[in-house]
Amino acid sequence: MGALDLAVGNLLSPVVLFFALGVGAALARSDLSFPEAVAKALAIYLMMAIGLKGGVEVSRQGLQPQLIWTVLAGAALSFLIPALAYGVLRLISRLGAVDAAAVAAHYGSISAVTFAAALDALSRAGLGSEGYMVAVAAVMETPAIMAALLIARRAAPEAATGSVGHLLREAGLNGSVVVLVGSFVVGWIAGPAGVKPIAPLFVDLFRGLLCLFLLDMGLVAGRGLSRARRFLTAPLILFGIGMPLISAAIATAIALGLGLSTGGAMLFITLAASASYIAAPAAMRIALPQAEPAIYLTLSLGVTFPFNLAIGLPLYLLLARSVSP
Amino acid sequence: MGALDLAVGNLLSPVVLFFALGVGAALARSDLSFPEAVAKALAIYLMMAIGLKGGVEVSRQGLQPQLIWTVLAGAALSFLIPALAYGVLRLISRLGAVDAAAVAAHYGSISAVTFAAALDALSRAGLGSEGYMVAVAAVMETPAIMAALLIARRAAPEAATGSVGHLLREAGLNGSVVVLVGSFVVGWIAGPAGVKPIAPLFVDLFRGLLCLFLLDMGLVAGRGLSRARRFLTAPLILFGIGMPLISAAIATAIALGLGLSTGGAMLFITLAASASYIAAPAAMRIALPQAEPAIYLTLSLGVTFPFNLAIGLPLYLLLARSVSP
Amino acid sequence: MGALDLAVGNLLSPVVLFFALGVGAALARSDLSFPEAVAKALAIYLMMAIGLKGGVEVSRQGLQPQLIWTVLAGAALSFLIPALAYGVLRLISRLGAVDAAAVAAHYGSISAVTFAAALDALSRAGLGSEGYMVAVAAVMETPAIMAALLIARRAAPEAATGSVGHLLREAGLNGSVVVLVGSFVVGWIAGPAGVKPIAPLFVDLFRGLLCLFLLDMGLVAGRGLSRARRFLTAPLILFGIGMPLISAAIATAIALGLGLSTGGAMLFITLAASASYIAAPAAMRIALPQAEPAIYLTLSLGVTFPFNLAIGLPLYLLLARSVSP
Amino acid sequence: MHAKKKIEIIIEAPALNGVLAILDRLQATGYTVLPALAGSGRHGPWDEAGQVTSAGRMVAVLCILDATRLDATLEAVSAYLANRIAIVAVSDVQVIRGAHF
Amino acid sequence: MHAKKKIEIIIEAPALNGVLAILDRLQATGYTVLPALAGSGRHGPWDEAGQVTSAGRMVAVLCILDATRLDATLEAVSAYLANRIAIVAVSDVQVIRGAHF
Amino acid sequence: MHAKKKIEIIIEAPALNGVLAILDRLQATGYTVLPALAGSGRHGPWDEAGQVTSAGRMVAVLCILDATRLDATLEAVSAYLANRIAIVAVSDVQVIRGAHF
Ligand SMILES: Nc1ncnc2c1ncn2[C@@H]1O[C@H](COP(=O)(O)O)[C@@H](O)[C@H]1O
Ligand SMILES: Nc1ncnc2c1ncn2[C@@H]1O[C@H](COP(=O)(O)O)[C@@H](O)[C@H]1O
Ligand SMILES: Nc1ncnc2c1ncn2[C@@H]1O[C@H](COP(=O)(O)O)[C@@H](O)[C@H]1O
Ligand code: NA
Ligand code: NA
Ligand code: NA
Repeated sequence: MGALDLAVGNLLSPVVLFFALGVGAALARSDLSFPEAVAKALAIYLMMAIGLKGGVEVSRQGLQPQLIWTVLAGAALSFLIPALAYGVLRLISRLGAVDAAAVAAHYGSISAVTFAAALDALSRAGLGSEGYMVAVAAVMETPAIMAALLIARRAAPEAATGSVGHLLREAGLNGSVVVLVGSFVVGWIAGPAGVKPIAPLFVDLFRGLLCLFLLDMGLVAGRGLSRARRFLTAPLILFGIGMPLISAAIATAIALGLGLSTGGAMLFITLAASASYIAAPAAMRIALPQAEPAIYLTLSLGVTFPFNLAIGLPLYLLLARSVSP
Repeated sequence: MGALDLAVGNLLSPVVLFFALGVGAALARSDLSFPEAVAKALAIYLMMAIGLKGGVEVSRQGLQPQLIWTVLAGAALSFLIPALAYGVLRLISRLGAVDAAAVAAHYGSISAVTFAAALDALSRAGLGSEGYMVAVAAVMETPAIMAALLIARRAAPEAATGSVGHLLREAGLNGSVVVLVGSFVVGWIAGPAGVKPIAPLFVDLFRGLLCLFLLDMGLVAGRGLSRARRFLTAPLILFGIGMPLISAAIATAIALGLGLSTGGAMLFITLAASASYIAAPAAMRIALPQAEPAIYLTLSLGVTFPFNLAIGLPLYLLLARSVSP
Repeated sequence: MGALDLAVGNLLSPVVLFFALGVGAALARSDLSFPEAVAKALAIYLMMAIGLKGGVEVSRQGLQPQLIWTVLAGAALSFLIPALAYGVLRLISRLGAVDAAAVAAHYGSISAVTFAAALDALSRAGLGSEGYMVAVAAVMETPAIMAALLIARRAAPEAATGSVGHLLREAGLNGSVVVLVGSFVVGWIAGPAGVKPIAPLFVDLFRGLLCLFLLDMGLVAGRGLSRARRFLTAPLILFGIGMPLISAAIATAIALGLGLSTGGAMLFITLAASASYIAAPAAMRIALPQAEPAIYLTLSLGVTFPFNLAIGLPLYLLLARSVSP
Repeated sequence: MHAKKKIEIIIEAPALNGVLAILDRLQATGYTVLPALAGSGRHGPWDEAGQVTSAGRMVAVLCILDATRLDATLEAVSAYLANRIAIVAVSDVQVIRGAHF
Repeated sequence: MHAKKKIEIIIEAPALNGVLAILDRLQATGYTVLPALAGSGRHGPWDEAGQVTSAGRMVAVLCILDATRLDATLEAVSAYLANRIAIVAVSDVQVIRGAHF
Repeated sequence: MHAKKKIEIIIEAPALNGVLAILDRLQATGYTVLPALAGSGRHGPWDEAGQVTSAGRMVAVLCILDATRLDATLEAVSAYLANRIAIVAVSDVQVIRGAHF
């Protein structure tokens, strides 16, 4: 498939269309809303499905030597991207140190739903991937949060509350990390045969339930956008689109070094390029309460997530193709 | 299949049986209850599934010339039925003008779950239908609400609050309309191939999840019945059963004129005969706050909905057969 | 399969692994939590699936003469186990009469999720079972509650509030009993052909959704354990593991007398050995408010449920094999 | 505006129906039940996420009534709550549309 | 601490947006909406489980404001609530960080 | 009946555990947490439907305690809330079964 086919195919996939429907409904001020309890359960389901899939792959493929290097590279990337993001933000926008550090945390950390959408895109392209990328995703959630806290400590010592240790513990035991890693282990132990009886739920329904979840994400993103428009200055929007591209470029180089498959490289790039909107916001409210939440939520969910979903994913697949064997 | 087979087959279908279970449990005062959040999510799911199905059909069949006429006929029917219903109510019952207008709105508008049950009945009968009937359903939700408001304005000017324009906007952007139309468009754009990966959720599970939803509807209808029994005078019960039959008769004639297929005619008749229990009640609380909600909710959900589900659907299928080519 | 294979196969099944994940997450104080509304809906779903399955079996097998004896034996067992449990508790623990009676009620009554896990274990072993075991399960929910109330009345007359008749009515119309029995009847009436269109939901997804539910049960059990540790004295833990074994032994003898199939016997033993954690706690809060809820909830959910799930089920299957034709 | 009394009862869910039955019997003009998410007290902490059943959760009942009915209501409620997990608080409120209460 | 007034409005869900629009228009410094599970009043009992739509349920609006704004707010709210299903109660509270209100 | 104080704290969900930890540390005899659906304040409006995470939502903490403990509690809570999104209101209540508080 050429670049254009990929891009168009992605834009016309139900996943993207339902997200667009949600954004549209919210911007048109429809009263459509998805019950929070069900959205939360769907998020848990998606983590379980992703984790199981990865675990089953690993039980099939065995432990590959790249695993350890990819995990380490992911952790390092998550820890270093915030510094870069902070620098860029301070350079191009007027955000204060605390707000900039809080935003930076989000871009180092990852978005599991973007990861899920990337898996869907790989399915559409008929590509597999290394099962352990799930572990990489889990590992990349937290370092960025630590990094941002350290940055804020230096730049505005009075603003950072809570100890790093405490925060590390909280973020490491974060529900989505636990479900992701736990389901990965369950899939690994149970293996293809053990997971088969539950495949109708965790495999067959994955793409449909992802659509349902993205409809909700669209509603939330659209509502956030219409409420927090005033925070979205031109430099910030630029950052919300440019930063994922910078991270993707770096990740592409690393993926080349790691020798990942096309699918694995695409997932790695997507992780780097994606911005957290669950773990990071909660951690920032605790660690950096002075940072304005509307800024980082709107940037991550209202700008970067749609960008990645609609345009980023096919682009990252092209990047991955260019560097994979 | 003969009329009796149809009727019995319908009564013994899981969809009807689970509804009966819900009604029975509520009347026996069981503490069984379905979480509201999940019921709301199921309602959204049903709209998505119906919309997608219609959209995929249209992408398969292409745009048919009847579409525009059927949509216009549906809108006209939705707008005119309330006047008829209002007249009948004032004639046979003791309802005041405001209450009668509020009830009338419900019978002009439509019930999406009755539509879903009709699709289930068509599946059982092995019949297809015009995909654009989904668009007709969406279009028929709102005109009845406007009509009822205009009636109330004339009959009891002091009772009607809120502007028609405001209400029109609210009703048009009503969550269920947005999801129905949005999913229709998604299905149309994505087409059969695009929708296939999400078919396990939106096609295979449709009838099972409809059962779950109908169990809840039964509980709600049963609870409403036992609480609002005192509002259900004999003339009102008569209206709740007779009005769908009147609407069905009119719709049958129109379906003949439109040249719809058996399935399409059955859906069109069902739409006309069904009474709203989501969009209309909310709109009436805003536009006609003086109308007693127990009356219209109990009539629509406690009398007309069960009647349509248990007896109406096979009848409407017979009517449709009699007028289709 | 030998005993060891069975035990290991059970421990490595996704159902048990996800339960363990939940317990582990809760004990590690992860913030992972499953929305209550969805858990409640899942519980209703599981009852529906179990009921339908049983009903379809009965419509296939016809009414067997053992049915009536098995139902009577189940009811008697449910009524008598509490007296035994009460005696054991008073003998080995320091619980007062009221607390002991309340705990006893739980062990006479049954756990529908343990029943569901037993069905999953039977599937894995490739075994079927008598469809009417669902009716037996429904019948066994309530007698134990009556028995415990009678015991408490004798031992501590001032502590028992509420009339037996009132309680009987409440427990008999308990939501889970109604759904179980209702779905059983629906399955029976609709038969294999009628249930087929809803099988993708109620059959194919059963084991996957059971995993989801058990993840939640694990979280709840783990949280209960870490909060109520101080109530768990050694004698009580002994009781929580020993009592199911005693009940299982009695039920094995009865199953032999009834001439049940291996699958049926295994389900019957599991019912006897399982402890209620939904119907009984609610009834005890109403009938014996002085009893400390943390004791019976922690024992039933934190000790007996995990024991049955991880070790009991394969054991009960071995017992069932030893007595079935 | 009219001076009335507001009773707030925080009570374990299984006993809710009992309390509401009392209010109905005393012909309280109305009441509203609010959900709770979590809490702590002498029986230790609880939260919604730690529940597989509603037996352990609390709900709050809000009842605004005339001062003349307060004593009879509190008496009946207290008697019912004797052994149950519950707290009861009363405060002063002013209402508009006093005829409703 | 600073003396303020607390308005509690229990209102049918479809009219919530109307009430909030009034509070926004009067530039109330803030408000919070709480869900309700069940209730009873002159229109009979309702509960969450008996709803297939939110049209029949109640929500509670909590608004803490300065006494100087109380009358104007109550007046506007009362006018809107005229024919609607709602009750309104006012009480005294003390707040910390009074500048917020 | 016994005169007590009621503290109501409306606070962003991520800071809830912090507040509860303070109440636990001060050995408050009990508290109850209620969910909120929507609200508005200086940080603009929010509602449950606009959340993909609970980071942006509010919850209400209700704590009834003896007047003698009020000041210490408010002080500790205020310090913690310094930079956080929260409001705190105190009012008078009468409780039955005063020994519980
Ligand atoms: N002082 C209090 N203020 C607010 N809520 C309380 C208080 N004491 C108890 N509660 C609530 O009532 C429940 C039962 O209290 P207890 O019987 O003391 O365990 C607790 O879990 C709280 O939800
Ligand atoms: N006295 C009251 N105290 C608390 N809530 C009330 C009271 N009266 C009415 N309500 C609430 O307001 C709703 C509507 O009241 P009504 O218009 O009297 O039916 C009821 O269903 C209750 O939820
Ligand atoms: N005056 C008020 N009355 C009731 N709730 C308020 C008030 N002010 C703020 N709140 C609640 O506290 C949240 C945060 O307030 P703020 O920090 O002013 O944005 C709001 O979204 C409301 O839920
Ligand atoms: Na990232
Ligand atoms: Na109609
Ligand atoms: Na048992």
